[in-house]
Amino acid sequence: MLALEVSNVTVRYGGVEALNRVSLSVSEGERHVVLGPNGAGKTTLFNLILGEVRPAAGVIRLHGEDVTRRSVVQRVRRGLGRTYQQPEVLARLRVEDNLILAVRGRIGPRFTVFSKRERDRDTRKRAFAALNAVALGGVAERRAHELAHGQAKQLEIAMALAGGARVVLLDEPASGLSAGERKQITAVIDGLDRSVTVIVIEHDMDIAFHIADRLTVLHQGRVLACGDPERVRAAAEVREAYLGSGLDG
Amino acid sequence: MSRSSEIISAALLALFMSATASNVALSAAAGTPIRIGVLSVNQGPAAAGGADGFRGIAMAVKEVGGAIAGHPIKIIEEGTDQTGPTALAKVRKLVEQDHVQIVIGPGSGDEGIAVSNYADRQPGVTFIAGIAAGEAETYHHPNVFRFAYGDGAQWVAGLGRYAYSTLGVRKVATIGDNYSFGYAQVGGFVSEFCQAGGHVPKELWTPLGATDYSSVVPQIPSDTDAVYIALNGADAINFLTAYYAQGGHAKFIASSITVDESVLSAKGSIQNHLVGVASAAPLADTLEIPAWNSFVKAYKQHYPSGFAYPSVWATGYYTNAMAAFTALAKVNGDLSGHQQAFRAALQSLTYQSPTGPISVDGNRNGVFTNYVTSTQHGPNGTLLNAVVKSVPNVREETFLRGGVATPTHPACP
Amino acid sequence: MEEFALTTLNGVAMAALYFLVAAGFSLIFGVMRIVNMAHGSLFLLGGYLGWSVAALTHSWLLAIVAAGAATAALGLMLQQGLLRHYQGQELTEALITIAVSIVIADLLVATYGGLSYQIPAPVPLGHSIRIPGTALRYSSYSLALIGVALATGLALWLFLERTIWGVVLRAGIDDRQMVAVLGLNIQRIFALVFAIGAGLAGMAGVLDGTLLSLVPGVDSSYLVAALAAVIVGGMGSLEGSAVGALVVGMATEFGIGYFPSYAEALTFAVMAVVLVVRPTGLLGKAR
Amino acid sequence: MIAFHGAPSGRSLAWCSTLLAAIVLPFLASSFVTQDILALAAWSAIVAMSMVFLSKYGGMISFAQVGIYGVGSYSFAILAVGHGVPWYGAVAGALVAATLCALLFALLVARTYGIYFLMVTLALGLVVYFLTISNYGLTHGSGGIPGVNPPHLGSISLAQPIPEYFLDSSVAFAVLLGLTLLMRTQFGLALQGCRDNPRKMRAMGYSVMSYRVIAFTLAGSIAGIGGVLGVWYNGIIAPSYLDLTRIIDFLAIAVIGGMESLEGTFAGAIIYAIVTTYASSFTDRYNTVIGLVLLAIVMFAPGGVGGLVSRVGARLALAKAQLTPASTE
Repeated sequence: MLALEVSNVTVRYGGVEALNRVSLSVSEGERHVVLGPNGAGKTTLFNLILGEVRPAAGVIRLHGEDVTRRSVVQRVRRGLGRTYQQPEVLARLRVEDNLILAVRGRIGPRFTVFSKRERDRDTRKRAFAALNAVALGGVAERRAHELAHGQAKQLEIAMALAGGARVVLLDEPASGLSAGERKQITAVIDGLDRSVTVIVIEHDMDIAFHIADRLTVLHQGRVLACGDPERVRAAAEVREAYLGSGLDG
Repeated sequence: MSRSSEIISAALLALFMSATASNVALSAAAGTPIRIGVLSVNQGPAAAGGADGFRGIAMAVKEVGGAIAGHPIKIIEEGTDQTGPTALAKVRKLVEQDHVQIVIGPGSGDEGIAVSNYADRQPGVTFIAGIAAGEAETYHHPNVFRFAYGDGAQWVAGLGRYAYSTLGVRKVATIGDNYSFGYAQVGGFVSEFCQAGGHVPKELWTPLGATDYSSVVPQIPSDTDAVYIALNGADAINFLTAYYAQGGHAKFIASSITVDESVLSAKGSIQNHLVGVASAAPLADTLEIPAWNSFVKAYKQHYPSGFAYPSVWATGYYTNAMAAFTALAKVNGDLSGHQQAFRAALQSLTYQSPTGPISVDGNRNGVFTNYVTSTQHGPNGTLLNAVVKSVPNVREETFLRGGVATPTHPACP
Repeated sequence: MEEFALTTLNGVAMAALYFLVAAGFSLIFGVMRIVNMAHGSLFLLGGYLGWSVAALTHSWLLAIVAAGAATAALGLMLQQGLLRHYQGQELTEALITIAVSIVIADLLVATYGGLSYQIPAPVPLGHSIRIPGTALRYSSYSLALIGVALATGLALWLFLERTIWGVVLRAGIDDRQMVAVLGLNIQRIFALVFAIGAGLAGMAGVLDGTLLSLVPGVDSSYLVAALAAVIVGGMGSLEGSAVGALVVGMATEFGIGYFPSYAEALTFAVMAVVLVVRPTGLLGKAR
Repeated sequence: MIAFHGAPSGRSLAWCSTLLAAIVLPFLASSFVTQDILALAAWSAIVAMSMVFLSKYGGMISFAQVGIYGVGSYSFAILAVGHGVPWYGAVAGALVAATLCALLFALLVARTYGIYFLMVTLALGLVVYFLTISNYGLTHGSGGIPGVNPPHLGSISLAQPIPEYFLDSSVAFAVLLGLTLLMRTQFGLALQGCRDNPRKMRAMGYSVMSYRVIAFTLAGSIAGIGGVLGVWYNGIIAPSYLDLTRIIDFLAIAVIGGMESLEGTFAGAIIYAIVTTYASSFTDRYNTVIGLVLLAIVMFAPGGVGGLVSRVGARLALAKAQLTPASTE
């Protein structure tokens, strides 16, 4: 069964086609990396999958269900989670509360003004589990804006996963990190449960090829190549698009 | 929540200091002065008129030598911005903080409604209106008196009949500011004019403080004999500007406020179009009675930089203050016993004001002489209101038959 | 029919005045994200200054130049002296301009009192003229006012579209970071924009003082009108201010002409409808 | 409950003394201070709190609160004076009207953020003002509706200074307490999340728009409570209670108290009442004084009184911690 299926999707901004008949299939449990130079349409693809951007044409299926007309909230409730290139956290809230909200957001109900205690305890337990999964247990009491860049990125991953996400979109999880932090974040992704499908945009080729089961290369809004690491590495178009930069690594 | 208590305590402390400070000031006053609070306007469009109101009070105090029957008069002035909220805040301060026994003011209709309403909560204080001329303002408020000059409908007494009989006008369109005083000024004219046999096919109401009247002008019917304008200072000027810019040439009749000092002394020339226009008011610049002449003389002497003639503000505040002082003198300044003696004296008083005798009716509302006027050129290019006719004993009931004026009442299409 | 035509013409004339106020307000908002609540005060101040200059020199042209220059200078002082230190703190900036507007309004009452002031129109524009081809007579000054607004709008448009300053400014409206990254002196641009906006307000004050009259209170009327115009038209765009001013001008004139007691409410009803249909204003870009 | 959470010694002592002062003060102060400073400040603080609540927890700076407060006042006056509805019915009607008005406004503005939100709500606030001035049949135009009186509870008239003070201040305190507790629930947390990062909250499965609408509506109900207490205090409601000047008055209260401090609104309201009452005794140019005070606060104490106190408090706490390093929870 496919976890995510994007078929023949076109997105236009004004007159410009940001995505042109793009298709992408990701099976359940797969680690899929999206590559491409700046402006290729990678982040637009993520915005599209989450529902922040609506396509001019094409269909998006999540676990077989057509979600093209579903709102962001509805898609998230169906198990979708994402991070952003610049970490987006709830800056003035405590790290712990960031996670509690992440857990709650997915499991609903939408408005619990006075929540039952057991459920509250359950939420906290799941929040801390997510926190410990990214080794942020020590900073639970801090405000999110006080975190270092790397910590914020980890927090975001934890938030995307919290509450039982089944498909997560990670937008450049390693960008702006030190070598040590990169290692740490790779380990976090490696350690994710195989029941979770992970789609990653990544510029760092080492990390990309390390984690990828399959890759898709975007260029100027089109799919240039798609397949397992060896095939993508070998594809002539890809070499051309990148002008040989870094692909040999 | 840690800081909340500290914030509140800090505030309470500041408050305490200010409260004790004012108490000290209070106990420092000596003797048994009569404390009188005055409310007039010192902000916004009517600030110039409001300042004249304070002048009228000062003239009255000076005239009685600053004391009545041995009691020094202590005047406490507060300025407003011509709105109810500010008038209310200021009158509360005068009554509850400064402990005045008598309030003179305020100066405009909306303020008058708010202050009369407040008077119900302060039965021990006597309120004497400034020149606030809302209709029925003194009704049901046994501690509210209004000598000068009754309500806005009374201010135009005589004008409707004069328009019909002397000017020969049969059909009139009206344009008025869309608020209580505008209704009163239109209502007063319309009720008298209708009674005389005239017709008012169209009444236009425009928002108070409207800037551009260009699109109102085409709405004025061209088949009437005259247009009656009841617009405040700046509104009147804006209306006339728009009217003449479109080449209009109707005959105008103007309400009191349309040709008052603030319009006649505005910096511009549009008001020259008002020369020869009939109007009515409780006073007229060229009044030929000795009391008026000496009042004008005193005003010009004290306030050379004031208006060319004392405005309705100066005259009205002066008259109300002098009526209060005269009644106080009759009871030897005795304000004890819930001011009963003082109020009885006010009720029975007939005061010879600069504009003629003035007293109050059973509802404590002024009965006075009104004047039909005509706007004329005065010396040095100024404009003034010349007397055409006097209308004695103008009473509120004459106009209030059938209830307070509204945009649709009275009417005779 | 004649009534309708006149009201429409009045709407355009009023829109001309509103445009001059709204354009500066919108420009300042677009470039700096400052809601200049003192814009109305600068307008009234310009009007009064214009009256004083006209009374002294008997020159209407000098009055408008002096008022524009003085309010531009004051705007520059306001921006450099107070607002510059709080860039990006939108609420703080709005609050500062509110405080300044309270002070200016009060000092104007102290100086000029509450009387109405009218500035005599320049002699050739003091009369009404027949509109060619119709039986309508219309104020030549109002027609000139429409011309002034068109010329100003055109000048602003040329400035924004055809000069290097304008290119930088538009870039600044779209993306302020980018301008900074390009190494352009954004501070000088901010100062210039504030001066232009304030100067326009001051000149509009003189134009209003000639068309109608100046009196305490018109400062907030015109601020509110400018606010409505930029919300309707779309914030931060010159074309938006023009369209917004036209809508508000028409609503004002048709309101007072046909539903006078609801005149002001009508303007805002129109605004609410626009907000529902297009939250970013008629010509506003999606945010 | 709030007071005794955390370190018991200093905080609870400060709280108790504040509470004690709030109870004792009206018996010591003149009736003017009790009614025209303290009671006025208490109900003004409620209106300001509805503004500060939206700003602090929702990131929405709303200038429409005074308009909504006016809807509450007018509804009470129309029902009680115009139709003779008993006071409790009129209160309920006023709160419903204010809440519905806020809901309508919320639906109009929920998609708007930041400085745009400020401008649009300012315009909406003015809509209410212009409607009240022009709809003579319903609102009696610019003169407004006089003759509104607070109810009698048994033999106690709530128009009397001390009863009015205790009513207004306890309602204000209840609003403060209620909002503070509400903000600790999941709803409060989520609202704050929407303030910090609406996009992220949406990506986490929250309908940001709903949270903003609910918060705005709730703030409207609170403004409506202020509207009822306000019209009881004033005895009259008129359009001039809702004009731009009054909008700025309440904004000034919020700013002086601190836009980030619900408690600060009390201090802001008291200080504002004192300045406006006494400045006019010194100078005719009291509006200039008010403008300059506002300017000084915005420029030099951007957190308002609340910010100042918390800064001083933090410094004191630091000093205390340095003095007694071994202090335990």
